Amino acid sequence: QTGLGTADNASSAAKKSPSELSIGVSISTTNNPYFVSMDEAIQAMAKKNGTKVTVADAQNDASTQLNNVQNFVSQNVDAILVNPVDSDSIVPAIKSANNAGIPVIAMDRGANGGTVLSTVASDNVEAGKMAAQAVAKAFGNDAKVLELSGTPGASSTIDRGNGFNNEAKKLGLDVVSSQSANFDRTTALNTTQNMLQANKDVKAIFAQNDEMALGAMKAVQASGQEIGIFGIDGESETHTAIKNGTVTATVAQQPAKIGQMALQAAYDHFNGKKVEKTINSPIYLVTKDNADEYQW
Amino acid sequence: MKIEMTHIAKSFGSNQVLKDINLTLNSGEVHALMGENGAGKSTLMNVLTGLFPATGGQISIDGETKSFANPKEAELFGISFIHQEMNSWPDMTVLENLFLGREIKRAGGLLNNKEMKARAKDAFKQLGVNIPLDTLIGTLSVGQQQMIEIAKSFLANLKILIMDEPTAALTERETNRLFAVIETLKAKGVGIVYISHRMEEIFKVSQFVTVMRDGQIIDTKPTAETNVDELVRKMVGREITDYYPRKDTPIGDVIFSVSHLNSAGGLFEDISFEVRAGEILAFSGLMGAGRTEVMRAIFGIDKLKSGTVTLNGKQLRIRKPVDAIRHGIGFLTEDRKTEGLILDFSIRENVVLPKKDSFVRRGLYNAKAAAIFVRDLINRLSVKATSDEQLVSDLSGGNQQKVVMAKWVGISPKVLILDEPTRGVDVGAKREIYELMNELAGRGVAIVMVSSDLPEVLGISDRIIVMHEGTIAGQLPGKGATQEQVMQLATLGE
Amino acid sequence: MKSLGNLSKRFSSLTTLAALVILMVIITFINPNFFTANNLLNLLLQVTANGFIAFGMTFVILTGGIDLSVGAILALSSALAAGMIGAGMPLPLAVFLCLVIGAFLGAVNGFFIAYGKMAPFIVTLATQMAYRGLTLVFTNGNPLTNKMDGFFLAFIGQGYLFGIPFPVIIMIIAFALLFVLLHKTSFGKSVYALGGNEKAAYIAGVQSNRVKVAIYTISGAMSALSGLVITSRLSSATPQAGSGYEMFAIAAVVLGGTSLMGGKGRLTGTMIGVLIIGVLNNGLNIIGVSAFWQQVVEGVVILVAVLIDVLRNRKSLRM
Amino acid sequence: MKSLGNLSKRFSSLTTLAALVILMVIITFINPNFFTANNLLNLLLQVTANGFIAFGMTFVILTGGIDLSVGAILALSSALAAGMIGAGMPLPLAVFLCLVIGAFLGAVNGFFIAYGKMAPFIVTLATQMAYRGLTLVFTNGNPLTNKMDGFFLAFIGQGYLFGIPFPVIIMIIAFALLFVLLHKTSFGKSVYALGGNEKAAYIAGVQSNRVKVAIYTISGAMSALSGLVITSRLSSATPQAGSGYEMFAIAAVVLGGTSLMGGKGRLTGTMIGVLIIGVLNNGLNIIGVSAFWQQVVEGVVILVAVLIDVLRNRKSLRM
Ligand SMILES: Nc1ncnc2c1ncn2[C@@H]1O[C@H](COP(=O)(O)OP(=O)(O)OP(=O)(O)O)[C@@H](O)[C@H]1O
Ligand SMILES: Nc1ncnc2c1ncn2[C@@H]1O[C@H](COP(=O)(O)OP(=O)(O)OP(=O)(O)O)[C@@H](O)[C@H]1O
Ligand SMILES: O[C@@H]1[C@H](O)[C@H](O)CO[C@H]1O
Ligand SMILES: [Mg+2]
Ligand SMILES: [Mg+2]
Repeated sequence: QTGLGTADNASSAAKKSPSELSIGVSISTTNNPYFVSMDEAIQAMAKKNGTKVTVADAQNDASTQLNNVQNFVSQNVDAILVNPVDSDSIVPAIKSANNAGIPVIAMDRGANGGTVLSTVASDNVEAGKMAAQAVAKAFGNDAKVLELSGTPGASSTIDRGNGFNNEAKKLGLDVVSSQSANFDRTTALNTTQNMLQANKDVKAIFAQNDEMALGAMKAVQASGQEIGIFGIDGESETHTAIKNGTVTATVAQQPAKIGQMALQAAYDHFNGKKVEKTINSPIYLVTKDNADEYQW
Repeated sequence: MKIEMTHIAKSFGSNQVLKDINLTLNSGEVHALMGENGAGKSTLMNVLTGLFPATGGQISIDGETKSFANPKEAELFGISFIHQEMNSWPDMTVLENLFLGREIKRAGGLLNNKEMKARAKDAFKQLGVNIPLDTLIGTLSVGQQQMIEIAKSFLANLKILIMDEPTAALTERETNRLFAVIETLKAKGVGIVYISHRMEEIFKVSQFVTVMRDGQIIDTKPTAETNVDELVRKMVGREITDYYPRKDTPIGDVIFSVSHLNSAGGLFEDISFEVRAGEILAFSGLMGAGRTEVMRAIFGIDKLKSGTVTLNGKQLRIRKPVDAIRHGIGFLTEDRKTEGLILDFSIRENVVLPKKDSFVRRGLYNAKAAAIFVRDLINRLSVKATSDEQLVSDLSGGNQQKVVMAKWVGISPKVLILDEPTRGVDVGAKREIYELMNELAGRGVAIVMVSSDLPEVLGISDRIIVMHEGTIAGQLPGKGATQEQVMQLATLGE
Repeated sequence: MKSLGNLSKRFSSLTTLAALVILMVIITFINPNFFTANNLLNLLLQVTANGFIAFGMTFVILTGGIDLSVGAILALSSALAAGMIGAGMPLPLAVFLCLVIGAFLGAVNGFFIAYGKMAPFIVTLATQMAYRGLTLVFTNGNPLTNKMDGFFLAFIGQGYLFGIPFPVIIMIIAFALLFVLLHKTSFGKSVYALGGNEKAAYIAGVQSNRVKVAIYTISGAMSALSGLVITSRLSSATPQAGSGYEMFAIAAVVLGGTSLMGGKGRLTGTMIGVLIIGVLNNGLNIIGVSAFWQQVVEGVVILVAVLIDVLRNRKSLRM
Repeated sequence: MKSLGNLSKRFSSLTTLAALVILMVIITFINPNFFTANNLLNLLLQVTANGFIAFGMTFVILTGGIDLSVGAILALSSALAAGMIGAGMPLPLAVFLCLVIGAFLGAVNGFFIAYGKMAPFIVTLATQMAYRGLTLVFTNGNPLTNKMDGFFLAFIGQGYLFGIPFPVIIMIIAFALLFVLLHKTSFGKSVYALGGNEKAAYIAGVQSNRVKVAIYTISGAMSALSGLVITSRLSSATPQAGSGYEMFAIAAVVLGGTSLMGGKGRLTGTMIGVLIIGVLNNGLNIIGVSAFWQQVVEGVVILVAVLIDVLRNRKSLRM
């Protein structure tokens, strides 16, 4: 009967205290500090409250993620926190939890179907947009910019790319070249070097995540040029780099908080409280001025 | 050096291959080892040189008990073994092959190529070999490769030299040169173990002869005190009177002919010949005369530039082996290990291969029928094996040859091309193969046999074609031709 | 008397089977939730994706080849099918064309390998890149979800028949057909012979080029089938689908006792290998081994399973 | 008269060299920025990471083996070194230990392959997973950057000598040493012999097990060296470093004309193969080919380069 309950967020679930809960967590990939931070925050909070959590790593494969979620369903966990590999292909996984009446909470990325109790996310399109605005603000509306995109086909690549490029067009930024560096630092180092060979008078580089921003930073340092670097994520290393002036800014997300808020939502649900359909984890621009404020 | 093997035993699993062997070898003498295929000759020598551990008995050298952990140890001790199957690296040069595992180094560990070249040239000179040292082994003929194997042993510190069928791939000329070398070695005090199925060689080179049968030693005698008939009787356990069985089946019309064949690779030119039903046509010639190449091209393995192949009056278009097989042509290749057999497969799977499609009923392969077919065949050819599911790699060389033979006999060919069909085959088995050839001929099969064994060519063929450097040098009738006539054509009076 | 050859063949599957059973016992011991009908059905469903690919890969490896492009073929054929469905093509036709496309992409591999005489490793590595790239170009990097939930398509991956997930039933049928093809036809004999000794097989009348093209075609079609099931299960075709699947398929085949040198191995072994990998993935999830350690454990289990097999083989040689 | 064998060896490197030159000409034609001293130095610097690994891989492939664990060894040895540096170990010692660790991890592969008689593919696939997992466990999934910018370490990857990037100089030295080892010592001959005919090698007294352990050790050490350069260039060790590098290294070796069957090939060919892949990566960036098409182009170029080589070989066989 909980299945119906979750649909309209009514808190008709049998009441359970956090220490009675067993929760499955499906993470898109733990090969990335961002998600590691999310994972660790959930585990730490669960431990504190005596909640049993099982974490599964989908290794960025949508069908592995479906398998993981179905394993949780067959184990009859009380709730599933899922960080989708992909917002479209997560739908059947969510539906299969729905069928079993297990509430699902989406983290970091939304789901384009099925019924989730709540989505705790920061908006990737918005993040890209924010980065474009930061570039324009620092280097002017007609600055020449390079873009380092993430793994081709990944949803964060698509969303951040769209957010950034649409906004850049609007502002009049000149995105002279866009190449993929697979969200990878070493690749970004080489790719940036190559792009700098081909393009002169570049003012700024936008990297779709911080790992690539840190690789680009090394390439810029080696080239001896003065070029602004913008990332997304808010890794602690980027904070340091921003303080040192080697990276200009990053759009910080709060993976740990996303994880905690998602787990809290599960607690609330089983505590009879109403859970918001979407919980927004704010994103904000980290620059030299506020680099000390928040870290993952 | 004196080697004494006492009570040597060896088994592979439950298969006891050597039983209570006692054998003494001495420096300065040539000791021939004879026996049927699978008698255990190669195994005994492998036990001696440390490739296989013995399961019983002991070896003493100059009075001291000795057992080698591996062939290298034996070699360092002065015992070299020229194996029956070639141990070479086709993609490496002659020089690299000669010195593998015994490279000469300069101070500092780097290779001393100059010294190695000098020594190699020296060894080649003794053997009368003339092959550039940077040729890749894979581009050499089997015979040339065999000479390289022999040269290898010259580079080691040589006290005892074991030769396991060294002449199986050699023609008359190389064989004679090898015998000269054996004489020199003997004079230098080297002891030689000579394994061969060629009777006449045994009497030419050896002082002692030991006969093995079923893993046991039957007798050791001074060669001078025995004769062919006695040796054969001891080997096979019965009397064999005529080594080349009489063939008195009639010869029919021409069924197979080729005309004006030219090789795409320039290996032969303008080859024309015909074969009749029931005829055995032999191809003779020196090493590298192009006999094998002609046959390969006919069978569709190598490319022809021009020429026609006709069977029963119909011109054939053979682009690849399967076309030839479909027309009823079989081809037993010269190199059984790389081209004739799938060594890791069972006898059954090997034999059935060219005929497998004929066991298909309604799309499905009838394994039972295939098994019955294979068992019949290997019984007919008296292949010595535990069952038709034994792996071919575990068979003795001669029995492997019979398996290849079985495979081609199995397709019921109209034309059967045999390239060195008795290479490495014992006297008894040879006779069985000849009888089989006669029987096939009797059924109207046209047989083309390439052979480097002259007595065999003279003994069983109806007609002889002699090749010289890629062309046909002449023809001789099978009966009545002499070795001299054949050799004269083969060398064209060189 | 039964021959040694056959006995040893059976034993070979037996050790791997033993490894599978032991693994299942250990996992059940740690968490009994593993051994429930529900989870076991789940498990079977989950292994289908790798199963299809591994069956095809078995043919390829038996000839001494390798196919690194399976994951990319899976993605490209699924994406093209999804595109056709999105464009309004009837589902059954699109599903059929998906398999045809997979077979064709495999045949392209086979063509280069057979007629170009190129090493399978490098050909399929190159086509892996090319096919994956084409998938991205075609999808523009986006998952395709338009009109992907018609009943026919959904049933392929999500349906049940007599309580058994439909993909499992397809897998059983595919296994049976391929088993017959490999072990009961003349084509199967050619596959083994090619892997055993290509030259000897060729001279004995095996049409090596055609057989090669055929096996890579099978591998491609099986990859497409795997893609269909995944696409149906996910109701969407993602451009990254199947990345890295080649390694799991190869691991399953090798765990199943098939030699990478070709000529030796069985399809039943592959099925067991697929199950071992499936049990590992499913079981480690259920036990709740952390993601980092999971990779370590999987690596070690694969190593141990192969090692046991090698040791057993060596012992049997000594007998 | 020069022998055919030697001539053909030289030609083999020549066709690949031709492919490299043609590629460079085409790219320069499209964007002249490619052919500047600055970019060519860049290019050389960028190929070093793959270069080291591919040199080691050449030895492995020459014996008929394969090493899929190189990327994971790279990551694990770098991470452990970074950990030691973070814990205050003097840089030169940590750098040295990094190479020792890489060699050790490679030796573990070699041990299983030689003494366990296991297939290199499966052993190194399993250790790839295990080593990568251990890296993640050790780093907890985070890059290590603490105290990573000491001059000694920085110089390895970022330094210049006579205007040439220091990693390029290390690469040249490594190439020279390995070249001598492979072509001028009896160890090198053993490597070829093992790949060409293992049984014959045994009879000739080649200690195959030791040679195998040695070559995987070399491969491991070269991977660690590659890791050092990367770590130094980035001033940090990331747990994902080196993922997928095995495929680039293998592709370079095969492009360079070394046979995956073992026994045939040269280190100079590998260098050219490494350059081809480097030119592709660098050049396609500079031309500005989109990420999606880039993979397609790389796949096609690799295919064509190998095809040309095969065609040339076939012709030379017919001569
Ligand atoms: N590795 C092995 N495993 C099992 N059986 C073997 C093995 N090697 C040889 N045998 C068996 O040992 C017996 C003796 O073989 P061996 O090679 O010594 O014979 P041979 O006298 O040299 O014969 P041939 O004249 O044909 O060369 C044969 O029955 C053979 O099947
Ligand atoms: N092991 C081999 N040894 C020598 N040549 C071979 C070998 N394998 C294949 N070939 C070559 O490949 C071809 C045989 O391939 P296959 O029998 O499969 O068909 P095909 O003649 O190439 O073409 P089709 O598929 O139209 O029949 C021959 O041209 C032959 O030269
Ligand atoms: O948000 C995450 C991180 O930015 C990561 O770096 C790449 O994947 C994205 O989805
Ligand atoms: Mg013998
Ligand atoms: Mg010949």
